[in-house]
Amino acid sequence: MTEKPNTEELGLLSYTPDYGNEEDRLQPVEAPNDQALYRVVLPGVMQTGVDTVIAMCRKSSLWPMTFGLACCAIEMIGTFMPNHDLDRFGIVPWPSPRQSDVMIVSGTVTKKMAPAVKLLYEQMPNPKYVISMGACATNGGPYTEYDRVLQGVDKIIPVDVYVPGCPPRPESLMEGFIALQEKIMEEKKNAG
Amino acid sequence: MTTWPESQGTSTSLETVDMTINVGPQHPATHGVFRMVLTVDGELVKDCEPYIGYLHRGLEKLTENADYRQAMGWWDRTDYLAGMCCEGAYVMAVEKLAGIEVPERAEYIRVLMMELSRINSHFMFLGAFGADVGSFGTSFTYGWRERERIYDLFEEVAGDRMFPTYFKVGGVTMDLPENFETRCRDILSSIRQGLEDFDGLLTGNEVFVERCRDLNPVTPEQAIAWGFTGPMLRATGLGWDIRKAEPYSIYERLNFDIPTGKQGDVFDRYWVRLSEMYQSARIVEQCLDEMPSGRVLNPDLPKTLRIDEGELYLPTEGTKGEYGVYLMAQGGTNAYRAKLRSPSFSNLSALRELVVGNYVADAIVILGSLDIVLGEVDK
Amino acid sequence: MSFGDPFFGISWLDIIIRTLIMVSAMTVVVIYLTYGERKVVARFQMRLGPTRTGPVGLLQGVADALKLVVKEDLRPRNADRWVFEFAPYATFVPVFLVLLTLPFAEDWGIRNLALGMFFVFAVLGLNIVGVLMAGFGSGNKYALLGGIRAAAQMISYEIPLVVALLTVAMLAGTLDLNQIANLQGDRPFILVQPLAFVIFFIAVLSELHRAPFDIPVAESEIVGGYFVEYSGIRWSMFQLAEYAALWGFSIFGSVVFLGGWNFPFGSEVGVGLQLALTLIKSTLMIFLIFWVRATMPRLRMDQLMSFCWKVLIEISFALLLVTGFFLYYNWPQEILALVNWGGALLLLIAIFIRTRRKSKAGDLVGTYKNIEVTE
Amino acid sequence: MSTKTSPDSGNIKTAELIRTQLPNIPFEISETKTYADLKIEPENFLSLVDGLNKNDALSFDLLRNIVAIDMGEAGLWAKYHFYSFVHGHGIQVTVPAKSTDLTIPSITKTYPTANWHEREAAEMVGLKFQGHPDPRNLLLEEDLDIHPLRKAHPLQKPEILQGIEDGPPGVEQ
Repeated sequence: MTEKPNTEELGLLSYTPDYGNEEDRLQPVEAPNDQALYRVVLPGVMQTGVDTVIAMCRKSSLWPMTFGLACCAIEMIGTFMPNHDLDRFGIVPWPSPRQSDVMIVSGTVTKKMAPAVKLLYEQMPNPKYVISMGACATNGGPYTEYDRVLQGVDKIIPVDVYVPGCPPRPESLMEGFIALQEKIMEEKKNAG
Repeated sequence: MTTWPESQGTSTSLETVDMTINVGPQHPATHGVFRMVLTVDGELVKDCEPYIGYLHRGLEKLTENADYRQAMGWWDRTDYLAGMCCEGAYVMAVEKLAGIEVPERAEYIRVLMMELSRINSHFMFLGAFGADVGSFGTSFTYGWRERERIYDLFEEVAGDRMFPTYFKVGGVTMDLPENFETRCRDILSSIRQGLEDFDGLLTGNEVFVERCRDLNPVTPEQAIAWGFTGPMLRATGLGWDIRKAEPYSIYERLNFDIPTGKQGDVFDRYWVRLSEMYQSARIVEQCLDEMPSGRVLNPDLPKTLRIDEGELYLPTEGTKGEYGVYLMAQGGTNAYRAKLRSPSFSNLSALRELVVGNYVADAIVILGSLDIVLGEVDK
Repeated sequence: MSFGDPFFGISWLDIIIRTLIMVSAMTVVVIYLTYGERKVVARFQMRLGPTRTGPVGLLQGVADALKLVVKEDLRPRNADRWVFEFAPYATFVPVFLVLLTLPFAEDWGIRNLALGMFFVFAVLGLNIVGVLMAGFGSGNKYALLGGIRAAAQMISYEIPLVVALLTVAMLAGTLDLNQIANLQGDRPFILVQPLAFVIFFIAVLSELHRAPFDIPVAESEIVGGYFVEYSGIRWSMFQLAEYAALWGFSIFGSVVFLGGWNFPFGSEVGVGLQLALTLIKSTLMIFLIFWVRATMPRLRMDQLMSFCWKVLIEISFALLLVTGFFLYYNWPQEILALVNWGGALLLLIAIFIRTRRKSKAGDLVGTYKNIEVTE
Repeated sequence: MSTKTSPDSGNIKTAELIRTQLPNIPFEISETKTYADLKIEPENFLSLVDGLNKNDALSFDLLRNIVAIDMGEAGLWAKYHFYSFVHGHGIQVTVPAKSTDLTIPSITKTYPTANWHEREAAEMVGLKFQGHPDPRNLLLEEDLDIHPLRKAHPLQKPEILQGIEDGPPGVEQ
């Protein structure tokens, strides 16, 4: 077998995530707040009209990323299925973080998983929202006493909506989505 | 600009570089947080390095610092597709350790609930496996139609859908509702209807058979050496099931047979799980017919459960394989040491031997056919 | 007919107006195709599909499009800048050119070319360039794999597509799409050449990366394929190209095989009915594509290649040969139809038998110290 | 089918059968609630495992489970559970590691499934398995050197937020 050149120095082919040591793995990530292009270009008076239209479009086509961690992921999948169809709200799960707007953190975030969660949050394009589903994602839930578990995902990424329950029923996740839609409608100015 | 490796010297052979693909913790086909790094030459997988531990939530450490009965909340969240199977295993282990008797009716109710959650978990497998092979969610929705009905039944009986904590040390928390018998029978008929749909959708499908038949056959010797148990072992032709080999609870009185595959390839694993569901439905029917009346909870339960010296290892037949509970008591109300023998942990440990030499698309299908649950693998 | 008077030999106004009509028609159709697909696939999965945005969810496509337009536009660090940014337009332009030459009614196409079908073949090849640019440009290994898979698949499936359409062109005697539609007054070519239609349909499915052949876009294996790194408006350009190609191919298929606007009522009928006829037939074909997508799992890369090179190409060349014989000795076309129906049946039976064959791995039952553990 | 034992009946018979089959290996037999238990020193643990696996009358071919226990002052113990498909009987083997070097010989050669079990036992309790192919951490991060299942390892205090005046979550005061 020919001796393979080391794939490290080929930038394109090798990708080793530099997670760094313990402390900066768990550094929180701030929510970005740069402005959308239309808000910069359009004069002030027209912005409110365009804002409402854009906010209504964002509200009715929220694309979550299929990001299931633990038991809450099964209830999240259950919410997309026939009995409680989230597709009615225009919410269709999308595999890649690049094309999704909402990240549903459904399950226990352990300290080993924290850098991956942060990486995915940074990969999402800008107007992005986070739903922290279940007690584990909100404050560690039943596993909060074990020291390898992160006590809540809001320690590393900013969270918009907290859905209580362990696991929350599909109806309460839908209520979480409706609360997120109302939040989008309210703060349509700085949605960016 | 990215620099391509200029060819060294005059080697006429095409210089290829093995690419490492990181099938990362977040991937639609990894059923949760499991990461494997595939070293790929074109489409062929050269080497596979699985990484687990992204959902290590310290089940054993927490069980050591909580009362016997409190710890059940963590135990049924290990295999979160079949909550009642894990509850049953843990509760039976504690009762055998403490020497507590369980009334007849509670035994029948327990077996009935465990078999229903086995069907529930296998429906999730069929859904997820169909999506891995590529049928874009149609298999998911077919599987979920029955899952929701079984969840409604659990909710009616015990109040919660996934983790009802319906079992208790010494029996079952409350008796069945009156109309349970009729509702359970029509759910069984809808389950059988759902299984026919899956037979039509996947088993007869040309593309599905083309993708799964003859994909990494496993001999019984290999399976045993790698520690496979459950449907993975039965697919290789060795019909070993703990409900028959080391019967616990009332499984001796029930007659059901064990489906076994022929080659241990991915199609046999799928087929064994599909036909196991018919057997579980048969068991549920027998339990309904022979259900004795009487008390559901052992009357003289101690106020605080203290178990003096003793240890035990109780193997039970979980949905993915041998779900064993090891408990050691040194007096006091907390278990001194508790260990879960998780079937997905052992089935997953052989992933490198199963995957190397196949295509990338097949690596995902093989991982799907293992039917792993990360809550159980990482404990 | 043309809109403005020619100016320097080219009627600029005419060209601009025609392309504007086509662009607006295409965006409206693409938006309602995405909505239609979600509704149809949802009905197959016993779900409702979008119902909240607009009266029956009709504005769902509009909401998706507007949201994507305003999304932040990311470019990964180690992506190749220009290749990454021009890939979506490179995939969109060939598809738009195909749409320009399709006749919707009597001579109602945007520009009816004498060599209409030949132009479509030529333009199809460009599509691969855009896909490869996306795959290699975005510096992501999933996209790299997706790009390579897409290139191999599209190139190899173009051969049976072209040959199957050649047999129809031989029957019609011309390459002009309008003429082909005219000739199908009494019986559409699908009755004469069903095998060609089967090959055409399979090849179209793989040209569009849909259903059993959606390997470059396999979200369960390589997440998202070649457009995994795109977001916002660039990604919606890819979707626009994909659904426009879907619409274009279904109209092309209905014109060539199902008789387009001509079949049941001939060509004297008013333009409105002809237009409706073409659109109904193309929606039928689109529904078939959605149906196959909802039920069929995905083929593996080597199975896809072996199916094309070992099965489809042989059959299409045999069909070409047989049609040549029939036309040269001008034997009656009914026998040609019979031969075709026989060939199509044979193909389906062969696929059925393949799935029932005994597996090669042999039986391992009872080989473990020949014990049978369960009594 | 010779000694068909279900967990709660006749497990002592298996221990006597092993005693007769492997006379020259010193181990003490004791009883647990489900399986018989053989206590053996790490030195002759490998010979016992070979005996269990190769001997036809025993043929324990499935290694089910490895439990690592921090017994406080009695040091670190490892308990193995074996099962035989042919005869249908199971056994538990206890190996107390020496408190000096805390090592137990690794049995991944005869039982490949022991690879991950030993790695997990090693990182959880701090046992060292001699001759293990790649002794990295399995469930914890690679660079961590803590043993969570030691009795001394502390738990994490749950964070109680009384009310809004405590400020938004995640931001330490």
